[in-house]
Amino acid sequence: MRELVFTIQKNQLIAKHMFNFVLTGDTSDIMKPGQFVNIQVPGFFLRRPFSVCDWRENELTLIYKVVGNGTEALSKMSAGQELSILSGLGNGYELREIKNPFIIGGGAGVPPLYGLAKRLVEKNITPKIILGFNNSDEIFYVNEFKSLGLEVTVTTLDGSYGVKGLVTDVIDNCEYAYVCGPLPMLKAVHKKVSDGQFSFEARMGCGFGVCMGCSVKIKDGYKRICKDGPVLNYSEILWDEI
Amino acid sequence: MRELVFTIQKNQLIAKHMFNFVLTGDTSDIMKPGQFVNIQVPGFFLRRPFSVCDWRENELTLIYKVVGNGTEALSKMSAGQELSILSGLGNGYELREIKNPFIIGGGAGVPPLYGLAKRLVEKNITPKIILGFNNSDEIFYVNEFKSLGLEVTVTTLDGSYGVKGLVTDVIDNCEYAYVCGPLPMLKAVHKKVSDGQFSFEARMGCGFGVCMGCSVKIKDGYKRICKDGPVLNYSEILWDEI
Amino acid sequence: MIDLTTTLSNLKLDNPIIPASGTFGYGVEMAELYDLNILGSISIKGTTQNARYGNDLPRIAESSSGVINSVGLQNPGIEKVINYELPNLAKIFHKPVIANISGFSVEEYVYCAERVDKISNVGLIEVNVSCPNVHGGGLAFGVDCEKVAEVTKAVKKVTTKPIYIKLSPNVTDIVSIAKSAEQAGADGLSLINTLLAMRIDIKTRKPILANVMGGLSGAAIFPVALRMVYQVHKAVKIPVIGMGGISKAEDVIEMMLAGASAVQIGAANLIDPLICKSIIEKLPELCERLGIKKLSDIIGAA
Amino acid sequence: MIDLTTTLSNLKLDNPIIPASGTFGYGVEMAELYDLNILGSISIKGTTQNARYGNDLPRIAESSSGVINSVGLQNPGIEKVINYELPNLAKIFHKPVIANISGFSVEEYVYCAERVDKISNVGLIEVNVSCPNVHGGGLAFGVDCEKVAEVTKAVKKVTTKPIYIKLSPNVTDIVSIAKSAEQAGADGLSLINTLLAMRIDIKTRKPILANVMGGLSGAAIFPVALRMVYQVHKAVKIPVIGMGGISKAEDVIEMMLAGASAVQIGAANLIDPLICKSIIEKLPELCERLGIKKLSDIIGAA
Ligand SMILES: Cc1cc2nc3c(=O)[nH]c(=O)nc-3n(C[C@H](O)[C@H](O)[C@H](O)COP(=O)(O)OP(=O)(O)OC[C@H]3O[C@@H](n4cnc5c(N)ncnc54)[C@H](O)[C@@H]3O)c2cc1C
Ligand SMILES: Cc1cc2nc3c(=O)[nH]c(=O)nc-3n(C[C@H](O)[C@H](O)[C@H](O)COP(=O)(O)OP(=O)(O)OC[C@H]3O[C@@H](n4cnc5c(N)ncnc54)[C@H](O)[C@@H]3O)c2cc1C
Ligand SMILES: Cc1cc2nc3c(=O)[nH]c(=O)nc-3n(C[C@H](O)[C@H](O)[C@H](O)COP(=O)(O)O)c2cc1C
Ligand SMILES: Cc1cc2nc3c(=O)[nH]c(=O)nc-3n(C[C@H](O)[C@H](O)[C@H](O)COP(=O)(O)O)c2cc1C
Ligand code: FES
Ligand code: FES
Repeated sequence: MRELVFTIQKNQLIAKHMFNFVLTGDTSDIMKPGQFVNIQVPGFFLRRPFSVCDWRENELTLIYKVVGNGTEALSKMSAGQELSILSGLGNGYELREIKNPFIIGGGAGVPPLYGLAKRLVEKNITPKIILGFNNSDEIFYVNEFKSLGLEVTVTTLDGSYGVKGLVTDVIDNCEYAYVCGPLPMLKAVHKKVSDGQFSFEARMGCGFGVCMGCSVKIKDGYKRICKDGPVLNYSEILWDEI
Repeated sequence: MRELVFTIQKNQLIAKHMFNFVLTGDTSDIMKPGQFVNIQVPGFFLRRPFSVCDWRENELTLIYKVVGNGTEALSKMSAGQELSILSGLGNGYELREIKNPFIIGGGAGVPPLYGLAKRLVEKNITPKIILGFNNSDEIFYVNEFKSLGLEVTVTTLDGSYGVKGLVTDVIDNCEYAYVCGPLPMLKAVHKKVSDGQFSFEARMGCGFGVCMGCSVKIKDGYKRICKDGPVLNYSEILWDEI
Repeated sequence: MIDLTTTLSNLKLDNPIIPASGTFGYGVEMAELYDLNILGSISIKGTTQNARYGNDLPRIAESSSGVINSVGLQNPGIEKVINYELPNLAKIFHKPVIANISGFSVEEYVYCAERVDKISNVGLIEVNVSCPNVHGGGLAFGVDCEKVAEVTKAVKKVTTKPIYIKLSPNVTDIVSIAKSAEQAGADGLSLINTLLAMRIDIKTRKPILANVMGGLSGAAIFPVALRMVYQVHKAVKIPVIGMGGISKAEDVIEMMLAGASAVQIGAANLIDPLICKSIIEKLPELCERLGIKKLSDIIGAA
Repeated sequence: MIDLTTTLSNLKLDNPIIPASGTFGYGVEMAELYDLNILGSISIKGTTQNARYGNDLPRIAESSSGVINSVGLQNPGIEKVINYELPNLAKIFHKPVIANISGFSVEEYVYCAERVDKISNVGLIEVNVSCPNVHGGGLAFGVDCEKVAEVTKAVKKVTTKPIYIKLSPNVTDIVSIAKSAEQAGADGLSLINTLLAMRIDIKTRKPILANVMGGLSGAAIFPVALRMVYQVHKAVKIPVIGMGGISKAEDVIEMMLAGASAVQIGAANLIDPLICKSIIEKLPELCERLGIKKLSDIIGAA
């Protein structure tokens, strides 16, 4: 973890309420897909956590959804403006040597899965991608996943694109899944898969493990979503309590 | 009074800690020299009051001294940035038909006197200018006053420029003075002049007369520096209480 | 059409937005900026029996998201308020106003309440019990259950209009004070007043305010105010006017969810004189977005 | 050279900067960022007799210039703190630390105090009396003079190290509580803890925190904290550790002018993990500018 200054390069609406956010800066603290950064949005007290969608030397890509005042303010910022960012937070996904895992994402949970898919492909693993959205207006990054040469199934609640329904309606015979999305989706998905890694959200005080603001009970004690997560293993999660 | 948006045109260091601040925007609420504006500096709760130094259609000039966090932040802003400003506040100087008045200013109190001098000159009045500074590093706008065709006497505390001493050392036979400067200077000057208008400062809550944060006792009741001032008349001021 | 109306005892307001006492003068300055008749009501500057100049300057200090004032109840005294300020306000604001009164003794509260009760454009009397109780040793009336009850009863005896007791937040247990006021006959409660606070000038090494301490208000205190309104609303049956740090339409909704029947806006007026107007204009759209048809339905819904 | 040293009872600190309990864990995460040995001391997360998970999530809400937490004293319990966390911290931080303890009964305070008193790298014991007093009906110990005195006396009896009572700001009269602690034998006082506060989610219409209410801290509360430190310092003879909203070097000076012998920095660590380091680096230059040669000279100078 380090406190760094990044410069906004691009801040572009790519779907309803959804922004593609490209920043220039030192990305050397980011080690794994599924890690996150914590952004100081000017005018707000707490930082805002966002998963790393993708990164390379000196370039960080995030995708965020405007849901409240902080993301609203972020959406009004423009290229050239600087932001204080805590980079390289959280554990991230462990890249397992499983040949045909599923990658299952929903809405604002999709971003980190792109960086994950890319790195799995680099390791010659071919994940099957399932992405769920409310409707066609909210869909993003489907082509980016396809460009990695992957098979992508999209579901929409209203059937306006892809399969009508939930991601769980199209999960078939899944042994291992990398998952990110809203809590109800994570809970539903866990019942359809045998094993996997699930990325969680929590309101955070610090984002680096000192305040206990994000602590959840697991089978063997507790874990801080920000430091010991955000990615937890299928088998350690107390699905009835989380 | 109106709440308006101004755009920074110039923000330039002109003397030690002293910035010349030119803004573009609607100046039609400014009627008299000695009025002030109240600026919302981003990140600060209260607005910051500054006297109008000069104005013309669509252009406002202020001069401010960096003394604390708000003015420090202001000094870091640059051309093109926008500011919320309450314009046209306070009473301003009344332009009296007195042939040879004195204009006496000290430090950060000098700015409004330039706009005043300019408008007196337009009315064919020739004020005698006396400006006091701590030392030569802090001097500004002497040439601007001279360009109006006026005689300017400068005093510095350390004698590094002009006459060594205080403005009061060079006030001679003054019947009427327009004065602006720190409180001790105003008090000292009042003893050397027979009549005049004095501009005061006060910590302000609102700047437009509703909070009573700036109220001072005068001979006949009280006056709000922001609304009934900042310019008070020699004869109404309770010099021992203010 | 979203219904923004709300009710404070027998007073029906077009909307819940009321400028708070001490931050709106007697309306005349603000009337230069907009037609005040869009407001739900106006709470006038706190009035005492005799004219008061208040505390020495400086009376204003700043903090992160807040302002600290030690104005000290400057006001022209009840006679001038009744004979000059209120009739003046009636000319520009054609709805009932809230008369905020203060006192340093029970007798002073009674005197002021009795006088304003007779004024036709006064719709409600707000009794600020945050002044130091000179007879009782200087702590505010509002920090003591018995004193609050005493003032409430005494004021109720001489009035016919709804009496709202304005509570101080500088207490261990706001709920028991609120209940004392209710039991003593208060028709409603206003909360919160300012939090006791101070600042020091690090250059001069002296307190910034001439009075040393003052009252903190503004966005900084919103979550404390919200908590107190929530606690008090749950504990009493009379209406609550919520205030403390409200600075946008969302805050109004939040305060009403906590239990406020109407809200007052204080410090926000000082930095954005158009804030009450902006909020009133924004409320219908916000209600629409939140699925609120009748704003008063959400009072205490949290 | 500016002298930044200061003293808390028999504990001499290189500088007055101490991360506040609950906002710095047990130091290990922060040690990734900088060498902790630049700090004056460290106040560790509040420890109870048994391990506590704390409250349900969400535990964090935000406000203007503030954060509201309802962590609920999550900690691994006194044994693990003594056997694992404190020795671990001793490896990376080579100065005496402040052991912050909490309890829900007088016996629990006594138990924890007695245990930490024997630990060599504990320099001072900070007794947080803001927990709800389960025996006494749920209000915090810290809001009642007698309870504070009782806890103080009981803890003093079983300890040899300096005992600092950490006071709750949610009281009518902080001064009388401070005096009770002093009379009961406290060696010093820490203030303030968080202000009771809450937020409501206007979309779900429910309180944001699962626990409904939580404690407000951060820059928003600075002027309230400063006022309390000022009042308490004037009323007692024992040293005061000042905290509440400190977020820059200037705030440290202001808090010391109000009467703090040292300061703690809480919420600011959460948003800027380097804040304690930045402040320590900035202090000499700031002192220079303000004409301060020996920082401890200004304690209570306002
Ligand atoms: C590890 C992690 C990774 C995330 N990655 C992404 C991402 O890639 N893209 C994306 O669009 N969103 C992501 N989120 C959610 C994102 O952090 C929130 O949407 C954002 O903080 C909302 O800020 P706001 O000011 O607009 O909302 P407000 O509701 O105004 O925020 C108020 C407070 O609540 C917090 N908060 C509100 N919603 C959430 C939430 N869902 N999770 C955590 N804190 C919240 C805010 O951070 C802030 O402290 C992630 C969250 C976490 C914890
Ligand atoms: C009517 C009027 C006209 C002014 N005109 C000018 C001008 O033309 N040029 C100029 O350099 N300065 C002028 N000042 C002073 C200027 O307002 C302050 O220097 C400025 O507010 C300081 O802000 P800060 O954040 O840097 O200081 P801080 O000390 O950090 O400010 C803290 C608070 O105190 C207030 N404050 C601090 N000093 C003063 C002061 N001297 N007067 C009023 N409020 C103060 C601030 O506004 C703020 O609310 C004027 C003041 C008034 C009242
Ligand atoms: C400058 C100022 C003057 C005030 N004067 C009064 C007053 O006379 N009577 C009163 O009951 N409250 C007074 N208050 C308190 C406000 O009415 C309100 O209760 C408090 O400021 C909290 O609301 P806010 O955070 O929106 O300002 C005053 C507040 C300010 C800022
Ligand atoms: C997340 C969090 C956890 C805290 N935990 C404790 C604690 O365990 N014990 C304690 O005495 N104070 C605790 N506090 C209070 C702080 O130590 C401090 O008194 C308070 O936050 C005010 O300082 P600040 O405004 O700098 O944060 C906690 C504060 C926060 C924000
Ligand atoms: S957010 Fe602070 S420990 Fe996780
Ligand atoms: S600053 Fe509010 S009345 Fe003058």
